[in-house]
Amino acid sequence: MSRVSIQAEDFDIAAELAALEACGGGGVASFTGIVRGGEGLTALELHHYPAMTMAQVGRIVEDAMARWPLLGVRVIHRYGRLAPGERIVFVGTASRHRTAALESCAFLIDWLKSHAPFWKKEHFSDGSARWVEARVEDDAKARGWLE
Amino acid sequence: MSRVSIQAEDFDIAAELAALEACGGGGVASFTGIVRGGEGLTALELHHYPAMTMAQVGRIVEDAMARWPLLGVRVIHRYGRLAPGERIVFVGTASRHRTAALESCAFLIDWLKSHAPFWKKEHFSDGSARWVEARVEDDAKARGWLE
Amino acid sequence: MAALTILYFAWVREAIGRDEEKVERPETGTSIAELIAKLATRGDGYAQALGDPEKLRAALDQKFVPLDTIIGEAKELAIFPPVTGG
Amino acid sequence: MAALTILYFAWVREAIGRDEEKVERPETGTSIAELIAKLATRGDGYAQALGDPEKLRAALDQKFVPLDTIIGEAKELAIFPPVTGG
Repeated sequence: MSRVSIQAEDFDIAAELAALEACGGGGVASFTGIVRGGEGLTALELHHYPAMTMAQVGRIVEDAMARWPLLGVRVIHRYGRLAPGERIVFVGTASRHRTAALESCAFLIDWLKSHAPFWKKEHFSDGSARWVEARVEDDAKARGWLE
Repeated sequence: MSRVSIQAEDFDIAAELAALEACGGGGVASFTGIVRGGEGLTALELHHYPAMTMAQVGRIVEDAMARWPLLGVRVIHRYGRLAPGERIVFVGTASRHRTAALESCAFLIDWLKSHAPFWKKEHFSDGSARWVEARVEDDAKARGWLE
Repeated sequence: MAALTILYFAWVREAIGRDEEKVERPETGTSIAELIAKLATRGDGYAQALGDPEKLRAALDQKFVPLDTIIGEAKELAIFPPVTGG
Repeated sequence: MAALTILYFAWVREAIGRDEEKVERPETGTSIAELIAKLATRGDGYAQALGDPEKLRAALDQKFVPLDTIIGEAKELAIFPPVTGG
């Protein structure tokens, strides 16, 4: 079982975890990313390249399933305008082995947070906004990986 | 925020995760352990040493909070008779940093699965039952750590 | 000659003021960098968005490629800043 | 003389047939291993549970300790197989 959704809507974590628990493994690992507030941030605006996002996230999920003995993988990534405290990303993995579930979950979220084709714009309470710049090392890795 | 429960009852994962998401961090990692079926297993019976379990799990949670910058830790461990597919353990961690959340979650579940003062008895469909034996290396580690 | 669809993302899109356009397919052997240089001469928004190719990344038919890649028979070119992850 | 509470867990508990008992505090200087050896002479269940100290672990007042630890003033001794984790 593997499923990827790139969507504007929030999601139901309990339902996602229940589906992973039903995969028959001994363990389910998950990571939920949340928009962090602070420094006057009022919203995070996420843009993406739909056709490429789906293809690339699908490929990285296949990579994870080849590297670890997984029974289930679920990735949900939101786009659009999100307020601090809102969920932005969810990765859940199910395996017979807790190490496989935990490591693959970390692998997927690391990839998503650094290499997934998203662009972020921060909006602040003073009305200003700025595009988040890619960290040099993330950009270098993304190019190295994908060329 | 850190909380440990050793209980017979099942738990509400969505409520636990919502509390961790509300800690103000950027990420929440979780691991849920489930009783694995197979080989005719009908139930897993967990015994523990209540006073020692609470003290030791509390100590390991403090260790984790000293090692990683965590905003929230939640540990729930069940005891009693559990059927395959039932949840047995939950670890959830919240941090500003995804790596801290993921690593501390893995650290806590590794400790719980190998060193926590629980004893497990497996019941099978043919009416037989057997106590699970400690793995030699886990026992050695547990003694080395705790003496 | 078949058209080439160009997609713009993030601040490239904002500066140009459109998310997508169709252009005539450039002549055989043209690289992405060469097309970008030509588009940058179109005027204000284009110059601002495309004037510094160091800041740009590209994908041909949904695959990341270096800017010196020849466009060839690709149907879709995307131009954008380095991705910042999810 | 104050009593010592002994707790048994897992198959030690099953073999002995009780989860807890109070015994007279052993004389000063007695180790856990020595007390176990004495208890093992009590009869069937005890012999079966406590006859092979290699298979046993112990805690004094809720702290894991080696079997050669002196019982001293501890109030609670627990005897059990190696823990198997959660």
